Amino acid sequence: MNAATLFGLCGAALVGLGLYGLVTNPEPLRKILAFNLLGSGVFLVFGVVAKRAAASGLGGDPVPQAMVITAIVVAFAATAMAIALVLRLLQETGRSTLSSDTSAATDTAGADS
Amino acid sequence: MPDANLLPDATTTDGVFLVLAIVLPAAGVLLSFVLGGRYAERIALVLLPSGFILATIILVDVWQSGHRLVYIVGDWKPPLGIALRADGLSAAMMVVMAIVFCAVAIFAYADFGTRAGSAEARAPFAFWILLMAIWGAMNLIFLGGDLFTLYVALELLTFAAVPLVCLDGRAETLQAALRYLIFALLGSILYLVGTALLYGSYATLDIVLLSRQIRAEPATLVAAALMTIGLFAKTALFPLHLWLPPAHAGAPAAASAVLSAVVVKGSFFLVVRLWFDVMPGMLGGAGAQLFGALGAAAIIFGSVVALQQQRLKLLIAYSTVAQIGYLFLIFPLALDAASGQLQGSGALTGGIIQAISHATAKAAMFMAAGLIYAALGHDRIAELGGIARALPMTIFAFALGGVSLIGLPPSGGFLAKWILLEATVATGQWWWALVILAGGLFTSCYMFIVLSRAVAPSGAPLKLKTAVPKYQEAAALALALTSLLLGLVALGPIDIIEVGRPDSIMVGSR
Amino acid sequence: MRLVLDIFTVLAVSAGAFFFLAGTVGLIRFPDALTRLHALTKVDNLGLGLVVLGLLPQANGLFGALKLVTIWLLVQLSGAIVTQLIAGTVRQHGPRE
Amino acid sequence: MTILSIFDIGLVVLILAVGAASIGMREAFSAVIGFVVYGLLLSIAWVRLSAVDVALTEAAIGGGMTGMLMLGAVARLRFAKGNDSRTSLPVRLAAGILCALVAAGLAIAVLSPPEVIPTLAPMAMENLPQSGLGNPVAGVLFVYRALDTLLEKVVLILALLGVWSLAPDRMWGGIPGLRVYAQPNSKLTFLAQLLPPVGIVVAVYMCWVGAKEPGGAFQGGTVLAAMWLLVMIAGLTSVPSISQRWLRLLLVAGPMIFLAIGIAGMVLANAFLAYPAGYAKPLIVAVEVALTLSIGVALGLLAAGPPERVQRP
Amino acid sequence: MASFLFAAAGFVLTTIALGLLVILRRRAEVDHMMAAQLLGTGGVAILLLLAAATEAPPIVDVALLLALFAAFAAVAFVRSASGSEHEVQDTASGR
Repeated sequence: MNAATLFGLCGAALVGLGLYGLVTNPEPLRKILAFNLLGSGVFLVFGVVAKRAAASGLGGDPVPQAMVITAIVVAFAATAMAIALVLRLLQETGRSTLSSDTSAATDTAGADS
Repeated sequence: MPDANLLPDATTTDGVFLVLAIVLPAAGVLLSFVLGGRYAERIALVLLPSGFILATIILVDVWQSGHRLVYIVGDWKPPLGIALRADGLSAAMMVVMAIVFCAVAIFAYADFGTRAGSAEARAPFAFWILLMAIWGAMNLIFLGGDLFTLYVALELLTFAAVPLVCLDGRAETLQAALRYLIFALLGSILYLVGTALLYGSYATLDIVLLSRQIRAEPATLVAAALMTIGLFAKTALFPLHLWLPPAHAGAPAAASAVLSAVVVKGSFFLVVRLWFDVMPGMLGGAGAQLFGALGAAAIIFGSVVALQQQRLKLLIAYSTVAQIGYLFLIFPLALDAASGQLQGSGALTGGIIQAISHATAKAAMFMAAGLIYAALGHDRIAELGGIARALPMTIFAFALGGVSLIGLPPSGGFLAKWILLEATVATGQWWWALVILAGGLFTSCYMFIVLSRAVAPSGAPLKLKTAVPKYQEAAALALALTSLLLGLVALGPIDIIEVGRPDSIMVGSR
Repeated sequence: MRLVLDIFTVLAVSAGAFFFLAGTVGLIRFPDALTRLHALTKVDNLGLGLVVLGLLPQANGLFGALKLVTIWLLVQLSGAIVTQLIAGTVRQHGPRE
Repeated sequence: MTILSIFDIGLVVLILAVGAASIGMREAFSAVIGFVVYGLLLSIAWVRLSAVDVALTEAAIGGGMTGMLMLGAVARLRFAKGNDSRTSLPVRLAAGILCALVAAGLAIAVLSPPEVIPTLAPMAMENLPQSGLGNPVAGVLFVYRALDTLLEKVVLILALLGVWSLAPDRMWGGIPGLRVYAQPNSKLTFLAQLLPPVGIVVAVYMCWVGAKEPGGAFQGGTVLAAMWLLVMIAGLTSVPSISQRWLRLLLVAGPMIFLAIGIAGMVLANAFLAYPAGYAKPLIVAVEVALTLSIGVALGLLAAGPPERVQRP
Repeated sequence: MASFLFAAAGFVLTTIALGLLVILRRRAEVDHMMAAQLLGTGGVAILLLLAAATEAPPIVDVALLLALFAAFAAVAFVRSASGSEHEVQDTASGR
């Protein structure tokens, strides 16, 4: 097993781990954290793809590396927006949950399920 | 292996319009952001109609030439660079979406217009910029020829759509927006990991180049599965629809119209691109039946829940869940049993017509619901009595939209369902015909409930909270009429959608 | 000459690595938070200093060496201040659980 | 088995352990700290994957900026009523199986690479001299796939608009609600005076070196953002109100210049986002400088949050 | 020389791992805040060793950023841990 494959498996495990956290953890902030973990696992897969394709004196293929940089910045922007939403929700309701039954609102949000 | 001269990658004569379709919205967003205040609205009101003209030019070009338009960005050909391509599919979608955008802009002028001399306000500033951003993102989704560019487009769409949900800042809309954001982010990250795997196997993400090399091997199959799940989550296909109803029902009317009519179609379009263009032979019978089953479940579930709703906007939102289901019936119906390939004619045409007629009809219905809400101060279906007398044009628009959703002739919905039914007969899959017909029945039920309430006389004399501007009603009616008349394209060049389909090129070249 | 420099590198880096170990042992053994904090920063900074010192002969050119020293200074200074900040928080609130 | 592969295995185990800890921790504060550590460790992993550009980005954004954002949120949520309902065991089991499936699928995909690994690296290197750049990643970002890079800047602006749009109506045009120290704290002030000059030098260096070696606008911009935030948190400068014209100009300057050069390429070169022969490098450097500033301001404001105070007259 | 430097990097990594194990198992927040310090020094040392071992000078820049951002993260830790009396009060914004 070479280094690329090792980190690839690490990426796969992180994706699983992040997904688990995202699905099971009820707190929005922890969901956001899990999303970031999931994202970094995905980025590692890109890194492995790049490393595997090392050629012509380069340590890796620059194309997937550049894509990861783009994606990292996008993920940060997403995190910022999600956190701003969580904090605003806290201001409005005094709590931060995603489940609609605990919400103070009864009109629109409570109608599904 | 295709020979080199088959490579379609050279900028075609009118390719520059494709760049404009992306540069104009981007420039609009940036300029509005820096100029602020009334400029955001002015720029949007100039750019959105020019977007319609642009889309029409592209459509006419594609139609007349019979080929797709191509633009090679930066003069770097794929796989290293990025190509923009417009085929019949994208041109048709672009034009209809541009119509919806124009109507929404007119409609929204009443709610988000800024009076001369007043300071920059939050909601209008955000709304107009986000509207232009959605327009640009949709254009990029229709034209992008590279799976990673399409990822950026998906993110553009997410970041433009989520703030629209909670534009009025109520707690429940904030919650809906947060849930929407989490679903959307999960969707795009799953899509992204798929692109990573595909790049790892083929060292290109260009749709045309990929479609020539794609092989059914583990990495590709895992990539396709993850990308599809991600896109399903963003399209709100049952059972990943939970975010949609509160988000679409809670947003301001103009925003709901855009979200329901336009935004969910973006990720659906990518599902089509992925399976019909990148890997037409990969889905297989079982996969196609699964997609169809999810679609059928969405139709039945969405309709049944819509029937139980007490509030108009939620009813319309659940109806969106159901109508999205129809879009996924095309997969079992388009699968050619002999070759195992998804065919880019027949059912796909029906699906695209369903997408665009739903877009126009649903936008009209959300606008109408918004007007009813504004006039009554509520949207409880049980208390709609007398509204048809007070706002006849609005109710008429709502009813026409419903006609298209049910699928009565001559509406676009009728044409779409007719083509799909034809395909069920042609492929001998009668069970999908049952679903289509049952869906139409359910739709007529909930439309009947709403309309019968609306035309019922009110007990007390109806007092409207605000006067509804005529041009808002006209915008809704125009969209509803578009949806109604879309069925008439059956008399005209319906095969425009098939222009530039890769399978038709491949067939021609063999 | 090269050999002498290499031996120097080996010695200094080994010593630095030892200090990192010592820092961790301190982290495990010391009873209260403030002493642990103290041990960790002081000893680790010393370890990093020795590593940097050892790597100086291997650095490419004056600029490279300068960069190494800058990094060490940066870690040193910010580490000291941050330790103070953490300690200040502990003094105000206690080691919150 | 070489020393190197033992190092890699150790690193992977550590990353997974810290990642699992940050998911499993009970306290949000500790979880976020675990995440910061995880981000810093991950940048070492990127170095091992020979992706130094990404390692720089990960160290700056993954560890530093994201951690700072989340810690700010933790501090505010600390006294909020959370929900005590934990997900039930069957649901967690089902989710666990699902996630294990996804991870296994990915692992299979990773373990079955194509026989001949396809790569664009030679093609990217071959064409790089035309742009005058030495860093292939910068080449991809600003030459071959410039469209993605340009649009991603628009994504940043949209995200910022999204954050701002969460403000209550009457706060529009006000000052972002970044938590800052009210009382001057001498040690923090000292750090906030000491670190930013170093940071600015580093940012300039990153931006300058990015044309030929790893680095560039993203990394430089993130350093700028962090230093700006540090100075604001310490109370050395005030947080600007979002209606400031200069602020908006700075935010869009980078993408605007990029877009303008791209459009000029339609006339002066062959295509949109193509550079005229011989002028590629100076134009790209100009774009990178403008982008560094724009990214710095955008990331800083994203972390500062929506306006929460009205501007004092 | 390279393998010695790798071994040294591995050794430092081990000490960091041990340290993290101890830190993250304790309950007090102050212990957790030390984690960034640990990475700030140890991570920088590892990166510098790797840079010398693989003769890739750009890795030194990663160490530079790591040092910078570890300090930044630590400030964020402290800001988050310190109570509300230190901050400018959030404006009483409601509906």
